[in-house]
Amino acid sequence: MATASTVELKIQRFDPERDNEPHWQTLTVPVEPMDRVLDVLTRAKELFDGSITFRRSCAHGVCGSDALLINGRNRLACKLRVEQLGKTITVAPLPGLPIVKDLVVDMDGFFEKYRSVQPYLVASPVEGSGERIQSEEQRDRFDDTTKCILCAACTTSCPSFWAEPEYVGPAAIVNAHRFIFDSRDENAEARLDILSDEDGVWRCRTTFNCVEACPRGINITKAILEVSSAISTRE
Amino acid sequence: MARGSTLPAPRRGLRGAIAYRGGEGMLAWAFHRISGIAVSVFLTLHVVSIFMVGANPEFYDYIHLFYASVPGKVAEVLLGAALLYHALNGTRIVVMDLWPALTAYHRQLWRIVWITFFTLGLPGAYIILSRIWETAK
Amino acid sequence: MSGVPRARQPRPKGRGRELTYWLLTRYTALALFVLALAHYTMTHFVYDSSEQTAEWIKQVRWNSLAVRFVDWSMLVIVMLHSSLGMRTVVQDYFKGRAQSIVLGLLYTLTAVLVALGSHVIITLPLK
Amino acid sequence: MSAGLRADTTHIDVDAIVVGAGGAGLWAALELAREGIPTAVLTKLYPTRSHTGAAQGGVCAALGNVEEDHWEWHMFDTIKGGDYLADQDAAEVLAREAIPAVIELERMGLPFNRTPDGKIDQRRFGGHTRNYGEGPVRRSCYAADRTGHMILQTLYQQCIKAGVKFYDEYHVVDLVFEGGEANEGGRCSGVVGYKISDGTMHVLRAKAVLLATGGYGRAWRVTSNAHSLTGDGMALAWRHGVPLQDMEFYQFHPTGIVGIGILLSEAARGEGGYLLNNDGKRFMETYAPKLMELAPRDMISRAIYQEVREGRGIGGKDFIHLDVRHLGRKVIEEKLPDITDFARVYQGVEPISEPVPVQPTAHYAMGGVPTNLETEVLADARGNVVPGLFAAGEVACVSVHGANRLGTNSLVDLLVFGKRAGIRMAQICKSTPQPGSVQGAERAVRDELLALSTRPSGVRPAEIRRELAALMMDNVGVYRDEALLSAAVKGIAKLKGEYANVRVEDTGSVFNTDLLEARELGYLLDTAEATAVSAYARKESRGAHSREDFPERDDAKFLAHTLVWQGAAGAPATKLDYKPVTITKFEPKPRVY
Ligand SMILES: Cc1cc2nc3c(=O)[nH]c(=O)nc-3n(C[C@H](O)[C@H](O)[C@H](O)COP(=O)(O)OP(=O)(O)OC[C@H]3O[C@@H](n4cnc5c(N)ncnc54)[C@H](O)[C@@H]3O)c2cc1C
Ligand code: HEM
Ligand code: SF4
Ligand code: F3S
Ligand code: FES
Repeated sequence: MATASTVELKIQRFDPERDNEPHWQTLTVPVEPMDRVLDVLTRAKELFDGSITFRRSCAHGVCGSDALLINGRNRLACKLRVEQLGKTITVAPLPGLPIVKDLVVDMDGFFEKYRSVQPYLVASPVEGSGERIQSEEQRDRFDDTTKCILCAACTTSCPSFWAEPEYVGPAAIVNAHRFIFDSRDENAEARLDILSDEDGVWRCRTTFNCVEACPRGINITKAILEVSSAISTRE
Repeated sequence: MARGSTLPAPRRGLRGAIAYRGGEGMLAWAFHRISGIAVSVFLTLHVVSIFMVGANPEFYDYIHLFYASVPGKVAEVLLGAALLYHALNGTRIVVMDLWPALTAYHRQLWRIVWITFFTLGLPGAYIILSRIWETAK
Repeated sequence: MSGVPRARQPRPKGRGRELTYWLLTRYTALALFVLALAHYTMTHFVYDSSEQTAEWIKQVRWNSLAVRFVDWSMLVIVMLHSSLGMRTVVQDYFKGRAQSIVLGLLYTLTAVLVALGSHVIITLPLK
Repeated sequence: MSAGLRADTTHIDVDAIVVGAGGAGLWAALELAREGIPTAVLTKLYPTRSHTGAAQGGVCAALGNVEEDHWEWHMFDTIKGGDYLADQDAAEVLAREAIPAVIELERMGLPFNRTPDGKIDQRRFGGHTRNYGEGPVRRSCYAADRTGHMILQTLYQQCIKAGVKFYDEYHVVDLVFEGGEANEGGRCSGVVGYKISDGTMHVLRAKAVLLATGGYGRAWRVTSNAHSLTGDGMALAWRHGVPLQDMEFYQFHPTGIVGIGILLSEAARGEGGYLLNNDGKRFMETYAPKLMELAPRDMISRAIYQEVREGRGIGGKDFIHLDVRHLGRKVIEEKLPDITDFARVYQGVEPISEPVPVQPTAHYAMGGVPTNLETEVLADARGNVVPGLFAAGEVACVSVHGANRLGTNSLVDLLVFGKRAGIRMAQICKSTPQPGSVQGAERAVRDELLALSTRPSGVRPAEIRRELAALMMDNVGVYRDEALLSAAVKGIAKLKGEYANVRVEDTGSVFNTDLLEARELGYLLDTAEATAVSAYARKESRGAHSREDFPERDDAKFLAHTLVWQGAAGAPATKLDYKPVTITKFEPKPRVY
């Protein structure tokens, strides 16, 4: 692979103190073989324009800061290698959320929805000094949905969310699932009530955009349908 | 963050759906929705025209001449296609609702939808369209 | 689900209603899979659609109570299904007041169609 | 007004402030909430973005769920692993309280992997042994290879449940002192927070302030640390007269992804992975015949450097191989999914069929803000505390890790001392009056921030950052000597001079990351300086501090903690002091594995 190569980086820019509408900026940025999109964004900021704004922290796909709309799909910039994308890289903020500046979106509503499903263990106190007992199978039951890093790639890729911003969204359902199916939790009923709201699970149209966007490889649609069927089969 | 109305509206609704590069699942949904709407529109006309069987049989027969025409046959095939796709994909959805684990194979299920669609649909279309030549004789 | 629910929050608007709609869509879908496809097969393959005149319907097809009953059930089921489906579509693309208006129109149309269809099936005299 | 700032300042009064929402900050906040203390948690990232979430391997506690184990063994391993520099009373607290802390996490809902009889499962980890060093023991409790992620999530969830008040995306840019700086007997009375989303200043006043801001790995070029780990808490405390302790002890983790430093957890070796040199030989045989690949990190990092130097790096280059192929697909995919994913995504290597190229990566600060066992920050070598100021987690130095931290012990540190911080702060809040309000507390830092964005011209911060990272990597890395370190001290001084003239391009007040990154570079320069100066002064080799010119440990002179103070008015740091190590149960011995 050629070392001294470049890519065309097309970034959606928006400065609330100057612009009324977002606009595009194209930069030719040098890249190295194992570069990820985050490296390219960082280099563009360092070399050309310090005001290019995006969130990032861990740089290896575990903190969920830098989910962006990259070449038409929601991806973590730090987990996507440039060589997988071709010569032009188009980067925009996550769709469906208000833009704060450039690639930064307002996540408050997203976290509000996360909190609305009571994403914490509710259980009666245990006696003695030891841990609760949980079998390996019981733990496996919700293993997949414990992986979520709350990056919002899923919720903002969902056509139902674009259509109805009140939809609680796949990420919140994933985090509710993680507790509903935890054998130690005693609050499943309340969560199922919340999710059977009109902005709950029923808004899912099994589009699978969320699954394709999820950087943690969570089978989100499965989790959603498991919640739907838990609601429809409870007494 | 109360940020007021100065922010540009986020990309939402149809515009978002068109710009996003979804996968098979999103296409399956888009087709399902389009076919559902199409069949619903036909259904409205269909019920009104059936009502004419009692209210105004002449008018009913007049409308139904359309079915004999070439565009009529083509429309019939399209209706059949929409209904067939919608029915098959609808079944795919219900199957996943019943067995969420099958979501892991949603692409394969969609492929089965298309295979069935063509195995049933192509001969069907042939039968309907062939009447054009028969009536022409 | 096990245990006593705690820390319950006062909420869900329309609890249960959406579930009912969701289930209805699925049940009607399964019924339609048989009914609608059979209907299409009958009207478009077994017979030629262009030959099914008003007279033929009166004389042959609807000359049986059983057929009329099946057709009427289908009418109700499909109207249920399609109105629930269109409701989702409307909710997605119309917001606020426009949504209420279009939904109102949708439900009215549905009621009118069910009325028209039922009227003809019930009132048409048996030969 | 623009230039990165807005004119208005908001004043907020609370009882307790927690700066940082990683594991340490969150647990402290939880304890404070349980005691009903009005608390503000400020964090420059959304809490779930904190780097605690990156920890993979596990958290050690002598539960003895799968084989015999005792906290005394854990304590011993911690001390020996730390090359006898750890304070033994602190190590005892760590090992003892790890057990209830882990149990409590389980009760909060953490999804630990389970044994066949449903208890918390445990696995091996580097440096953790049975019966005072006889052989590896299963002590690390884990949730697949995302233990840190699950700790962070679980604590955050419980904080939501407890109604903790978070100030998300508030960058703490200064500490407020009343009655003088820390070295003048002053008391910490609050913080200045910069709200990233709109550039407004917030002055928060409180009776107790906890620093839980994590480490400063970004001072090195190859690092496992997040971009946001820039030593903020350490630098801010330092600037107010608090000394930094044991900064020369910085751990290099042996298995980072070549070039970028992303960590492949020790779990890979805990599960039985091999380290191979160019001859395909498990070279740890030469260096630690008993523990092999499970020897402590400093030893393995040095071993790798040694192999590379002697020409046995892969293809003669500066890395070696981590080989897990013999573990089989099932173990690799089930027990090490994240690691497998990293190798695939970032190197294009398939660990099931290929060995993974790895090299040491800058990883963990053993040193930091000195505290006592109650997490109260210390002002000097005699144990005087800085009233109102607390520190826990990687930012702090209690010191439990001594000269080298054992794998998993950092998470234990967060849990045990994060909890202790919350408890102690709650006591203080109940018994102390609110400090007086300081007028214009934000003025100094406002001027500093304004200077960054209003200078007519200047150097780009990115260039200084790059030079600093290279300098630290080459001169203050795994192996050090007099020449390298004195060059480092000089180099950092030169960069600090240049930093006085940096200029950021972005002059907006909304989400100005350009400005904040420049500010963070200042913190990095401070922590790097403290590190280099302390390393220069320690003329021995101990734990992670390896001097080629002084290859032996020198207990006669250096069985002591380094304290270093910032120089006055921008001058280089020259004031150092040493504080004796607390020894209770285990007399220092040579450290062999
Ligand atoms: C890749 C990796 C793997 C690891 N694996 C393990 C392991 O397996 N076992 C183990 O024991 N240890 C491990 N460690 C070490 C351990 O994870 C860290 O030492 C520990 O998580 C630090 O936690 P903390 O609470 O001190 O800080 P962090 O989790 O780093 O959190 C810092 C917090 O401070 C906030 N903050 C920082 N500066 C400011 C500021 N100026 N204003 C406001 N907020 C601020 C941040 O937003 C963040 O919330 C690992 C470390 C890394 C890098
Ligand atoms: C023939 C068998 C049919 C099956 C198996 C079927 C199945 C389904 C299912 C499962 C859904 C729900 C999709 C979802 O929630 O994501 C649906 C939606 C819908 N159906 Fe049907 N259906 C059938 C026939 C019809 C007919 C005859 C009509 C119209 C008259 C129709 C109109 C609709 C509409 C408009 C929607 C909403 C689409 C959307 O929300 O995107 N369906 N169908
Ligand atoms: S489910 Fe996946 S995509 Fe959605 S927030 Fe969690 S990690 Fe991100
Ligand atoms: S994208 Fe949306 S529609 Fe359902 S399957 Fe995922 S939540
Ligand atoms: S920077 Fe953390 S996920 Fe990309």
